[in-house]
Amino acid sequence: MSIVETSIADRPRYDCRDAYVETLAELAEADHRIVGVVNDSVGSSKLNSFRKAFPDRLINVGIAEQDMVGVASGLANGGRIPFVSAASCFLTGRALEQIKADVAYSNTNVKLCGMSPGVAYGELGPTHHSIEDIAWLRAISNLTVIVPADPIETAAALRWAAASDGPVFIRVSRMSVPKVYDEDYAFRLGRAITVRAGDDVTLISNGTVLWRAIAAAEQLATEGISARVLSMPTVKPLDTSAVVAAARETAGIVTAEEAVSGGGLGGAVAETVVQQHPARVTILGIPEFAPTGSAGYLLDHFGLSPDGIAAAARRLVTRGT
Amino acid sequence: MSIVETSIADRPRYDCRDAYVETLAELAEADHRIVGVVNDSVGSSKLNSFRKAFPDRLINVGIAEQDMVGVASGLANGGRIPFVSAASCFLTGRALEQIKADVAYSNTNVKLCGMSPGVAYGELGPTHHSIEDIAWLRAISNLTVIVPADPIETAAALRWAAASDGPVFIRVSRMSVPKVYDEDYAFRLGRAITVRAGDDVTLISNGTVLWRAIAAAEQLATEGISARVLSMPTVKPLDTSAVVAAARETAGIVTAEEAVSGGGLGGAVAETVVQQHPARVTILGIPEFAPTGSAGYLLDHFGLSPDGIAAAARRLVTRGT
Amino acid sequence: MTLTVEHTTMPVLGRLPIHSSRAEQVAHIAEAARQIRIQDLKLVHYAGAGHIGGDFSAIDILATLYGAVLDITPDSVTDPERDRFILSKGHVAGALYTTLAAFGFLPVDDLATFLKPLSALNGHPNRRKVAGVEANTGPLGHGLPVAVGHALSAKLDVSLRRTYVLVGDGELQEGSNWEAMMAASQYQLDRLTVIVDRNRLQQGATTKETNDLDPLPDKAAAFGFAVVEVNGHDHGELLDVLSAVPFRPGKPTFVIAHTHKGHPISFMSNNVAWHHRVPDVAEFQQALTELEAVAPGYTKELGMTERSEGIIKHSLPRVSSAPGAKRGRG
Amino acid sequence: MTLTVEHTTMPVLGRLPIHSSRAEQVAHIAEAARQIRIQDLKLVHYAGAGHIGGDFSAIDILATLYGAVLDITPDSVTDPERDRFILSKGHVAGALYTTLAAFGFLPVDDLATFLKPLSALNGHPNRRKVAGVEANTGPLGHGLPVAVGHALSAKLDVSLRRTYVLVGDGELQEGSNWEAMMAASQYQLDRLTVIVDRNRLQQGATTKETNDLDPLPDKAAAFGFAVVEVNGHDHGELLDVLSAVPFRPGKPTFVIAHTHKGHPISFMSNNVAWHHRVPDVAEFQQALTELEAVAPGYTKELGMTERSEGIIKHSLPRVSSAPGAKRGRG
Ligand SMILES: Cc1ncc(C[n+]2csc(CCOP(=O)(O)OP(=O)(O)O)c2C)c(N)n1
Ligand SMILES: Cc1ncc(C[n+]2csc(CCOP(=O)(O)OP(=O)(O)O)c2C)c(N)n1
Ligand SMILES: [Mg+2]
Ligand SMILES: [Mg+2]
Repeated sequence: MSIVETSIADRPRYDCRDAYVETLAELAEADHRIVGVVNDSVGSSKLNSFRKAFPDRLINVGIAEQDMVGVASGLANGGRIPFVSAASCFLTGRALEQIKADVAYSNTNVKLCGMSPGVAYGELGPTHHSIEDIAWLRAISNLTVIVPADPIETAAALRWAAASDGPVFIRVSRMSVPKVYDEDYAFRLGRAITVRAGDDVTLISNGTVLWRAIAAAEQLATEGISARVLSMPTVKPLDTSAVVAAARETAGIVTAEEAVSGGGLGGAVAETVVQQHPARVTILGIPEFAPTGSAGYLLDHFGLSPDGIAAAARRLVTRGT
Repeated sequence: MSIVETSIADRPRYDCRDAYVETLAELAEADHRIVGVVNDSVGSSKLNSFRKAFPDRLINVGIAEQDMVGVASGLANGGRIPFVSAASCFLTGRALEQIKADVAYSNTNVKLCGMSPGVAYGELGPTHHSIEDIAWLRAISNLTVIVPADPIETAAALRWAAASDGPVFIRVSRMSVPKVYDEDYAFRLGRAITVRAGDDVTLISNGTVLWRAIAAAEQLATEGISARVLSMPTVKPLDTSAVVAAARETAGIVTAEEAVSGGGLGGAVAETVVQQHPARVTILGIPEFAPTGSAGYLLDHFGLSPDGIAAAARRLVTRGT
Repeated sequence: MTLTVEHTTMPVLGRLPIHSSRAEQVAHIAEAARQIRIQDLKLVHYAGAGHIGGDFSAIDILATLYGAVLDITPDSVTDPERDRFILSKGHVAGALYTTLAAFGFLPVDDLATFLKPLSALNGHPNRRKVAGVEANTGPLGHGLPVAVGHALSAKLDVSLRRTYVLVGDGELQEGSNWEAMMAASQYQLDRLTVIVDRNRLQQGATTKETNDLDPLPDKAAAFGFAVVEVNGHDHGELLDVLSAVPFRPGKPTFVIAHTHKGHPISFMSNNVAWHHRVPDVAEFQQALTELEAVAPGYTKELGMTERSEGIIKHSLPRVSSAPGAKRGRG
Repeated sequence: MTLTVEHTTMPVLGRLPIHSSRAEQVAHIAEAARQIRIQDLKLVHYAGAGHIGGDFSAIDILATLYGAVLDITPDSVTDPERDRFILSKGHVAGALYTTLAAFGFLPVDDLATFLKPLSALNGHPNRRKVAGVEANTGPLGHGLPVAVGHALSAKLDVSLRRTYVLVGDGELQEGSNWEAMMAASQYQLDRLTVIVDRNRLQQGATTKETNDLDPLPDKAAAFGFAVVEVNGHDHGELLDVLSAVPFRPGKPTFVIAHTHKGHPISFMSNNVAWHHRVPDVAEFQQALTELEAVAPGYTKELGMTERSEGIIKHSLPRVSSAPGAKRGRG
């Protein structure tokens, strides 16, 4: 399923927001129920073309995230399928209780699209970094949490979300990424994808960090370390059997995500491992409010680079021998 | 340090809010900088006597949690030490971005007191249950998270918070609990307390569930299983050495908390264990939006009873042999 | 004290035929409100929990809506074209359940499960469990944004279905409401009606002592609403106003319903202690006696002092067409 | 293009002596504003990022506050009795840093680190890293509640220290502001001044198209504020109004400062594209030329059409005592 012939780091890069808006337009074309809901975030969500195509169906409530999510819930009550599209930091931080009560607990058919998540906003600083979103949303019942890794997976996850009934959160990356999947990729909820087979150690990742994990595996391969790379687009529900298999079959697991290093994907993997098959896991993430720096700088700074991930994997393998 | 002579379940029970308001009054008496900040929650925080004693120093912003936390941050800027006192569900859910930006990231000297947390509001339902608060706050940098287990620890944690400079969140329980500690208990940040020694299995707990874990250990003792009980009032920063010692020295760990069963204390323990000393952990908590029922009913329903905890521990011990 | 089916004694009142006169409608609503109060009193007393003050302040509004205004019946609870009512002050779930039972949406016997383990009748309404509930409320300040969303969906559908939302006055301290009001005005949602249960009390004190809402009509008008004030215990006034919206084409409506918490019980009325106090046996008996003595059709006279200072006058057109019938439904 | 110390050319202007005439003060502020704009233009151009539209809309306000109104100096940034200024529209951090540098709070050379790895000068202000910053802002709708908290602390201390907060107009769509305004009025915080940068644009469009704020004076008045409108690019008007608060004893003040985003650059002014666009070399040169040509003391005439419809008139007392000096400080 995955393309691993050339080094992933050398492939062209894409802003997943482009796939987002293309797919949303395509879905909206096919299903009149689909509407967008934004908080003055038309430009930052790249929705100008959508607005042009569907002027009535892009609802801009202004800079008002609580209202945005409440309005989406009401639109769903009226039979619409709202795709809420706002910077992930504000969508999740400012409207968390609305997400809990009006979306998850009310079980409304709302799709929450967290734009420019993680440290995509780089120099704009921790107020604009959305590294807590996964941990925050994972704690809420009845909410699916998806972190796509490339434009293909972003599109596929959106299509799946539009077709499924119920609350979904999808991160839509701004940091450009290479394609990880073939065009025929089919999103399956709660399923890990083995993007690279391997038996020495396992790298579990998603979002903008997945390709870095693949690049780390390429690097490890040159040293004779065979790293399995699991893409884990669905953080909730987690593919626990893939995690358990990794714990059982390899020397340990490195999780790597553009998120706080506790409570997110790493936390979900740790909770699975300790309960089902204790094994060594290294959790890579962003452990503190980030200093000033571009998104790329910050990922490297916190060891979320191919080198950083490879180093963590190497330590696990060395310890195992 | 702990009293373990008579069965803990038979001891008199206390509402920790009483210790809260007594201690707050005592602290306010000694330090004019201390003020209360509430969201129409004078009665539910039991602060009527405080308001009588310090009428100007109880600031009621009305039903407006975002403003409440922002105001607290501004009061701290003006040299005050605000103790924000509101139902934990609304304090954390509604004002999460204010907690992140105005308190944690701004590093203001604000003490956030999450009243009636967990499922204390019982039949009032999931909107009023605050089972996500620990997971939500643990994801935020520069924020200390404390979950006291009894009135003595509540008072001690409050005194510590008043004396320390920086952002602190303290859960203040409404569900009545027996005293777990002696009156001379001294709170130490980030330190687990071995409330019961044992080598077969470890129970890690805090808040209203700690005494249930102790009762579970009493029950296990009658079966010849020696359970270590670690009280873990500080969820963040976690006492990782106590956790590692437990992982190393006993057959496994059961975590039990009045919170969602992922991302909270259990999550923190799991993340520590997988990274430092892989071992088996069973995480007990509340895995979904709770059905209708009283607080006590719900804890039992979700296996957070002495029986439920003992059963989980027994399974770990049996598996180990 | 335990709540049992013996305590669910309320008759199912249903709706009057559509051609009934206004006087008949008003009398019917009044009797429904009285029965709902009696039943709700029993729920709270025997279950040992609830928010009776806010229940009683809102029941005349709920009875008017379900009794004669909303285009919704037990058979149309899933009809996409039904009117929507959202109870934003979700802590008066008991009043909502009882009202739903009075009008046939919920079996009266089910009320006996109120707050019991695993019951559908939680302390705050749950749309996944109770037919007729449109949103899971409880945290204040959620219903109005949801109502705006629904009204927007109706507008997108070019539908005449209406949206009503009941908010507490203390609840209006939540900023989320003002976000929603700004958007409602921007989108000219004139089939949206916000009803404020203006009992001037919140959980711990008066709204004035806590965070004064006044001048509330000015606030709502400045946020783009057509503002109307009514006596929230006068079924005739409520019926006329709630069926006649919108008053200004292109503008959402803001109905300030002046009420008393705990109305009309002598010792509860306008007494903040009754926000969530539970009547003991003597109080229960006394309240029951008072409710049974109330003639159908009673209203509470609210002095002008209890109304806002800067009243915005609106002509309140009498409803000539049958209440509840949507004129011109397309 | 990389930002280096060569691009940090601004002179440190500091404050005029306290006995300076109003005319001298106004001229000083005008020149400061011009220098701040030139420096800020360089920051944004060479760093390749920033919010120049909102910067330029706010700089006259910032220059007036730091140049002549606020009782705060580089030596008193930790003095508990200092006035507080909170930049709620934190995306114009570049304007704030430059202003702080102009008045000696921040070494001018430090501006060269703007947005660079590990710099204290983040894209949004950080009080832990930059002396003179009172709150970490960036998410809109945070500064006003924080300002209310500070004003409350001053009131508790029976101190005359003042609190000023600058909010964007689009920002006022956030409900948290209205929560805070209600509380400010309830607590009669008359030493709190909210300044709205009323440029009628937000990120993607006009405020009117997005979620109209008007009638803004009515909204603020209904929320209990004394409302004043000024030309937000007229240093004299700003100085008079901002030094003269409160206008109504017991009421917080709401200053609607009518501005243009990108003012006074011909191709940026009132153009939403410049919310966070970065001037290319030609644009940079052109803007620089325009700024260098501007005589100190320029103001932008705003037509009355750009003001709100229902202007609330206030007599604007001339400041007779030295601006910035707190009269009667206890
Ligand atoms: C967000 C939030 N904060 C606090 C509460 C707690 N609370 C429940 S009812 C209530 C008072 C509500 O007053 P009002 O809106 O006037 O309703 P009333 O009962 O007077 O009709 C409060 C503060 C809540 N439910 N939600
Ligand atoms: C809570 C929140 N939502 C969205 C944003 C993104 N954002 C940054 S600036 C801006 C527009 C602000 O408009 P306005 O307040 O009018 O400021 P101006 O730049 O016009 O002075 C937006 C939406 C934000 N910073 N915070
Ligand atoms: Mg009320
Ligand atoms: Mg603006």
